[in-house]
Amino acid sequence: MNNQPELVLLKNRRPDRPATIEEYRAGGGYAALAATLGKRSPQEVCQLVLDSGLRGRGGAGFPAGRKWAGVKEDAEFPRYLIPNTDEMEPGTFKDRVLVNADPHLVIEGIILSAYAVSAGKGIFFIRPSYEMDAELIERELEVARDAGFLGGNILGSGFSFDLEVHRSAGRYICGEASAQVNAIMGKRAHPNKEVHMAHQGLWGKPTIVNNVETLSCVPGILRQGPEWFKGLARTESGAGTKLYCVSGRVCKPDVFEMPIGTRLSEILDLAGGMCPGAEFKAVLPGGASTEFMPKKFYDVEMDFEPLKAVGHRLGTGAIIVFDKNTCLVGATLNLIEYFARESCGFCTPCREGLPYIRDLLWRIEIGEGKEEYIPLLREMARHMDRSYCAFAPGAAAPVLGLLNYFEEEIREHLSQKKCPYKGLGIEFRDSLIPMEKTESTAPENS
Amino acid sequence: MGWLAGIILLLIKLGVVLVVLLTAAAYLVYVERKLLSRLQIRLGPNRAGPFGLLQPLADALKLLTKEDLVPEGADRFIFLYAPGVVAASALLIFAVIPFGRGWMFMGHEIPMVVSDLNVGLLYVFAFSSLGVYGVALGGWASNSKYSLMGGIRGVAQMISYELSLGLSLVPVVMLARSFSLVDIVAAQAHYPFIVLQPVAFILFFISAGAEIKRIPFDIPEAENELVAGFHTEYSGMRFGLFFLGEYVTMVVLGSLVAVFFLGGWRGPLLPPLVWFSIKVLAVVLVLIWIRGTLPRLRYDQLMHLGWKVLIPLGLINIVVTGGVLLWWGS
Amino acid sequence: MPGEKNRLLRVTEGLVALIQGFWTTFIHLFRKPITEEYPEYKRPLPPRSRARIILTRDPDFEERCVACYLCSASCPVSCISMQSAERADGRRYAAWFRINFSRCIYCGLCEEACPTLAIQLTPDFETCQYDLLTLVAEKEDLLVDHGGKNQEYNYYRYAGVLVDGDKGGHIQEARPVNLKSNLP
Amino acid sequence: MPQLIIDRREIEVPAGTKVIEAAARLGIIIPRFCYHPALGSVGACRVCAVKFLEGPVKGVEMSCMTAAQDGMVVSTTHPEAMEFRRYVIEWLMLHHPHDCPVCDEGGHCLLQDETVSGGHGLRRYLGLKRTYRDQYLGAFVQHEMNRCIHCWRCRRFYQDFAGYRDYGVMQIGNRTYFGRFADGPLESPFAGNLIDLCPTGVLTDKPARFKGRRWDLERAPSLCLHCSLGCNITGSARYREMIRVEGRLNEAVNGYFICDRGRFGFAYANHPERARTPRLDGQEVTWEEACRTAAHRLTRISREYGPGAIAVWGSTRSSLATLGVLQRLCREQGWLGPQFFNSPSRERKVKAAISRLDAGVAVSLADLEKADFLLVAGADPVNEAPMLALGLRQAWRRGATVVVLDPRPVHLPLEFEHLPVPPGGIDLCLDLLVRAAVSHSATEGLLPEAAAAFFNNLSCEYPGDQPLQDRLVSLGMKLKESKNPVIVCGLDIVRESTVVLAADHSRLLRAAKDRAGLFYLLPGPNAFGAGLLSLAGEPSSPSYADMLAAAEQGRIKALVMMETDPFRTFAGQPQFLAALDRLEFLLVLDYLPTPLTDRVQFFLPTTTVFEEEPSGWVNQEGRCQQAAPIYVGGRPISQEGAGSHPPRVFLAGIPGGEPQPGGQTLAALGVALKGTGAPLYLEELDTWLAELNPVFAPLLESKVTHPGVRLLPEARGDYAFSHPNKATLRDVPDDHLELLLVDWTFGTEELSGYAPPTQEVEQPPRLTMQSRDALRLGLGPGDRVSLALGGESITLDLEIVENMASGMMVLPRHRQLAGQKFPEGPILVPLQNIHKV
Repeated sequence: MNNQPELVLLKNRRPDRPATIEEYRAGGGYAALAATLGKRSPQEVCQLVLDSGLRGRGGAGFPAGRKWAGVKEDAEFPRYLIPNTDEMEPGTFKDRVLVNADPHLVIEGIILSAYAVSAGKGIFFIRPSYEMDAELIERELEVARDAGFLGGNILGSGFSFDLEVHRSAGRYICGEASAQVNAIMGKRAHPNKEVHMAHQGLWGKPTIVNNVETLSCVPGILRQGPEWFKGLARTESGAGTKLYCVSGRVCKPDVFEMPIGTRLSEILDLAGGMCPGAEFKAVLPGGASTEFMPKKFYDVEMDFEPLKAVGHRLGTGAIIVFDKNTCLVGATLNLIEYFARESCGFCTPCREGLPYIRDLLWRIEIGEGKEEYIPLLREMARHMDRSYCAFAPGAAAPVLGLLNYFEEEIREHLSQKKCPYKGLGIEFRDSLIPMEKTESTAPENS
Repeated sequence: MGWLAGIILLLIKLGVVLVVLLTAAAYLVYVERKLLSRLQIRLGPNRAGPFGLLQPLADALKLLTKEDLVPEGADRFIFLYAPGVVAASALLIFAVIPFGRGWMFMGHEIPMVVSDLNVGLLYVFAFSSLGVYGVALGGWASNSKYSLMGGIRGVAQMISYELSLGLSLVPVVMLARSFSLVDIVAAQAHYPFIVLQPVAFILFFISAGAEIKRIPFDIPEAENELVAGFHTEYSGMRFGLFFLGEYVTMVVLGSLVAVFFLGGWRGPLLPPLVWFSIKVLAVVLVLIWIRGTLPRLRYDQLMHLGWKVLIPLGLINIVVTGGVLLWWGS
Repeated sequence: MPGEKNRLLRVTEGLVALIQGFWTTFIHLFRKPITEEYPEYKRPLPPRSRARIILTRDPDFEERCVACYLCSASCPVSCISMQSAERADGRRYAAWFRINFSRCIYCGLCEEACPTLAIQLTPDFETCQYDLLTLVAEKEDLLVDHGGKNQEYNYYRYAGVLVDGDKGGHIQEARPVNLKSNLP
Repeated sequence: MPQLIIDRREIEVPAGTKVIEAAARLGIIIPRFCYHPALGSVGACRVCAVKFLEGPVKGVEMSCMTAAQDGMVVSTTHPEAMEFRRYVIEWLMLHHPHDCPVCDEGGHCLLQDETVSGGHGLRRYLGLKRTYRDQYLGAFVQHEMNRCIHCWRCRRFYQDFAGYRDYGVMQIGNRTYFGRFADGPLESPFAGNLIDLCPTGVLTDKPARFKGRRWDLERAPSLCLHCSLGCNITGSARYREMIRVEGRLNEAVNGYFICDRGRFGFAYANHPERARTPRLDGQEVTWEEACRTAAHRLTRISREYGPGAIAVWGSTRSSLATLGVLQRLCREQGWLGPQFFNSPSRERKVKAAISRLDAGVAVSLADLEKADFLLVAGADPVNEAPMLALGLRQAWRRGATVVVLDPRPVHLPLEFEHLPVPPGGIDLCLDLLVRAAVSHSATEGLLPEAAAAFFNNLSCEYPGDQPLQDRLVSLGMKLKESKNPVIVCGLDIVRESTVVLAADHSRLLRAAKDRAGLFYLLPGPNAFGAGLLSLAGEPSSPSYADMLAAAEQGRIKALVMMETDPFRTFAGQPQFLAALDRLEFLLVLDYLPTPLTDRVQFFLPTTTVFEEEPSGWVNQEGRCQQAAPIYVGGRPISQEGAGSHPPRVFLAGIPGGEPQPGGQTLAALGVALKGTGAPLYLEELDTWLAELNPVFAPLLESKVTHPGVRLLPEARGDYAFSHPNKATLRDVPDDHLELLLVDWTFGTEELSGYAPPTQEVEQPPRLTMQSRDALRLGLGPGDRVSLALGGESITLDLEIVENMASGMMVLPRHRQLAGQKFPEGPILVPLQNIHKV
């Protein structure tokens, strides 16, 4: 296209290898660092980021500046910054691409953010499957340290910050900020809503947990100003660019950096459109923990606010595309299977309710569904909202999407007593409690 | 020596009457149970002796050998003597009832009545009223709420019905012009008073039924409300005395009906004693039939019947009888 | 006056009813009594009649009673007492079990309360004794060698507690969770 | 103070109170599984959902996670909340087994209650039930993991509240498992509380397994007698047999929890060898005859040899009534005694401690949990009074510093500073620590005169150990910063001077900081009561040993022994056995099957705290509490029974004699002795006690109600200090080791020694010494050593540790060593008496 949008995050992306520090610096990298450390006060940095309207890219979309402002000036030291790269949301792979494309952009963003909250220590929390990326980051951290961007008294500014890589033990829930902090502390990775991270996070000290994509936006903001950043967006409410991961039945699945607010149709076009012979049916707009969007939302602006306005969430911006030949009940069952397995087991609705939903979906899928399962599913999914953290509501989102837009498809399963599509196509692992067909069982007193 | 012979004669008569009456009462229980069971398509007592004929004996033995319980807090003296009052008053009424034609023996006419009082009818009333004391005192002395309520009900019922009982007999006295029961029987030489006084007969029959507290008037001992009413707390032979009293009263009632309305011992062909027995038995059987048929009245229905129906009816009957007598007599 | 007419009607009706009543009882006199004379003729009782209590066994010939105390708790006259104990294989059973039949009112609440169908009432009602103490029945008096009204039911196949063998062997149970596995 | 409306009723609660707690104050019990007042809220079970209609929070929220705020309008019965709660119950019941009939929790199961009240009857879920394999968790706790509803209470108590790590969580999702990493007994001596906490039948009481349903048990509030803390318990009995003990809430003493010794040590009351009937010359006799004969014989001896020829022994495990009647009987009859303590030094230490406790310094266990600096002198909490360790941990969790001055290898479930100094060095350490802490007040002249004089007399160096001295001074600096320090002083192994010093130092700290507490550990559950009586009983009674000496000389002809077992607790056993032969009359009253009960000719049984008659007990902080009777005593049905079932008889009386509490028996004896008169001893006992010692006066004014009445004098305003004799470090000669006799959690305490469950977990006695001493003796780990003591020798396993004072050996007063004769006072063992076997 003619008006090829400005690339901010993937500017230095190369097909063969990650950008080196030299390449990064050649493109103006670390300039923001030099211009900020010791020259601007942390409060100013905070304010700039707040002004830029940067919102968290990890899924919840909380304004980064507001989060940082939660750490009060007189808060305790040391303070911690945790760049969250525990990317386990199905369909999301943007952080990996980002880290692999331009590790120093990420590092600079982290240092600048740490400066904004006066954190002395950063812990790069990375998914265990990203072992190569962890090694890459560790390598590049050494490079950055040698260049004087990390460690004590960075660039003579008097600001000290060091960053180390922590490999997760590999649970989806570790992506949740408070669970992540617990995990780092060696506790069970349970979310903790009792305390506020900005006051009592890691080891009881103020802690900021941000997605790496969010943090990677910071150098740009500081270098070119919040107005520029705001201007990147295609919508009024949005700011900056967004990494959209497109997967599913499209010709060219990939991560695309587009201005936030780019229309879904446009993104799908970038991904080469639907596969030959496939016809668009639905899309998950922001990873597995968002609702299905049917065809009528084909042209929606992919930004936090416009999606919210139509009852959807941007999530991580991971677009998963389903075509006419995919059984959405089966697809949802696949997702629920994953979520039920990954539940931390802390609160009841999530621990017991998700397997229940999975059981109902499974029965519908294999043709044993009953009419009363539909209201039961709806109730059950609705009650997931009252679980301890956002995990269960997220897990229930595709179910709600399925019920809201594709109830007909469920009814087809019920009336045909089998899956009208190819069938399951997914493999069931028996670490979860296996399910049994109804014939041999009668309800009994419990 | 006449007085001595009189006393001996009296004692013999007393003895015979007592034995006959008590045996009759005991077997009346048997007859009642047997008849009732047949009315209800059951068999009735059939285990003690042939046809269960020894049942009254077994009952008596049982009652005699049972423990005599006195409830805690009971008024002991009254409690122990109340059943006696009931039984004795019932037995004593029979003293004035003529049960046969006078019998000539060694030149003396021996009247077939224990004692021919010229105020016999008043005597009957007096003793039937005394029976109330047994019920009232027994109920009160038991120190039990059921007994007390039974006693109170009994008193109220018996006093109420005594009025209509009395009123129903006034025409009889007017006809016989005597209070003596012997004279009353004598007055029925030609036709029994039932023919002249059907209303009085019905009044008397109903009132007497209420007086002896039998179904449908057994409100003082209504089982399903008061367990056993005034004799709830009694056991053994003391209970037996209450029981005896009731059945003796039944015989007495039969006799009174016979005397007042059915011409007493009079009757063709058969000896007077037999006639008398037949009449008494007939009344008693009707009483049993009633018991087997009718349900118990409610307390207010009972009072309603006594005060609003029977007493006015009795008064009217007296006035009518009086009027007729005046007109007829003149 | 209609009122008067009504009253007359009522009196007549009453009289007729009275006569009908007396007539009914009177003709009953001549009907054959329906009484069944008990010791000579023993009437067969329906299987759900409530009389003497038994303790039944499950199809594996084990005692069904697990001594859960529910029958004694439900007994309105407190005539059931027992002591539970543990067998070597972990199965719960009654070390002793006693029903005082001199107190029992045969209400059947124990049978209703029994979760294992162990305690059951039978139609056998001829249990009179002259000595009250002989009416106190012990487990050995109560235990029978059949399943009573339901021969098939076996509580321990549903219980979900280990008796012998591995967990997860009961009806509608999954294999035990593998604690040491970290597989997804 | 937020004000809110719950179910149309208004309530004002302190800020920070959760809504579930606010509702509880109104008597509205919102369903809960994970929430527990002692463990706080975590919001895991989601069953406490309520509807917030108005105010800062709206919609269905968890009442345990939401703090009460002004203007809240809460409905606990809103259909939306109820519906959600119904779903939660259904979820929790998805995998719950079908085993209520064989589950011990059935009948007092929270899950059962909530399931029934929530109306959940049928299981709709068609999937399979999840199962887990169970674990062996030791003699106390039965594990049945299938029943788990994942409320996290057990883990939160075991790891967070009690501080032990061997029980926890594994796996995630709906495979989450609570247990140990491998089969094995739970290490914590507080593990029994898991039984009380578990809302369903996962963790149940193993000794009480299948013994009876809650509704069949006779239950009453009682007290734990297994140490001096006086923890509150609820006892359950059935068929005249104690079945189980649970913790009972007393905010001032033990909170919700109790230790395993208290929970499982009750079985002494069921001991099959307990004598139940009065026995005279080996024959069972009636109570009247027994009393008459005893009185007759005592009168004769009194007439022949004078009343002083009758000596009376008591103990610290009798109720206040028994102790009081014993004292009164002695007073009135002119008998010698009673002596409640088995050694003179112990008596002196208890008296010293009691006379120094006043309302100003004495702290309860609950107060102790709020302290910010805890100085533990000569106490080993886990072994002597386990609940104290739990109290210390709570203080530590709130940020308190804990310093332990003790020669023993002390282990606590918390991070603490252990300074292993010999008993003689504890005084010096206390001096140095407190000196460092208050020196600024002293130099600035802020201390009252008496305190300053006391301060000036304190030692200022620890001879020969400069590092220790520096450490003490630096800890003293921490003590200086503290606002609410408490000194905990054990009475067992310390010198008498330490008991006095602990009190004086707490007063000095109080003078310097306005607030300071003092917490003693006393020997025996009613040591405080016995001490109060001893203090009032002037002239003080001769010691056991003195009385025995008098018996040997023929001056004492009769001995009355009230609930005391010299074989178990008294050092001078040979002396005792020798004196026995010289006595003309020996009367033993006891509820334990002690070795004496078989030997004596005249025996009267008494009752345990669980049987008959409410009884008063005074714990170590002077709190008099009452134990209600749980069941009427007598021989348990299980012991009466012939064959497989209890006997089939009609009996009016109770088999096993008419059990009679000791105090009552003594009162009856008193009446028999006087010949006439009513048994006024018990009726007027409180008045008499109050005349004897005015500290008892509160007993007169009010009934002893929850949480107990404190028998303490008013705080003295003038800080009376004792005259400190310069504390000196009394060293053990180089060629000797000092043998310390100590208590263990299990195995040394008298009552629990008769209980099979606690017997099962007790470890065999072993000798513990420091590695340097072991090296000196050429001993290594795993060796067995023989220890020669007073001509006899015992063979023991050796344990070598680092964290204890050198020059010491530690040996438990184990019941398995009960026949062993240990001399009185500090025992010095020459090195040549210790051999490797």
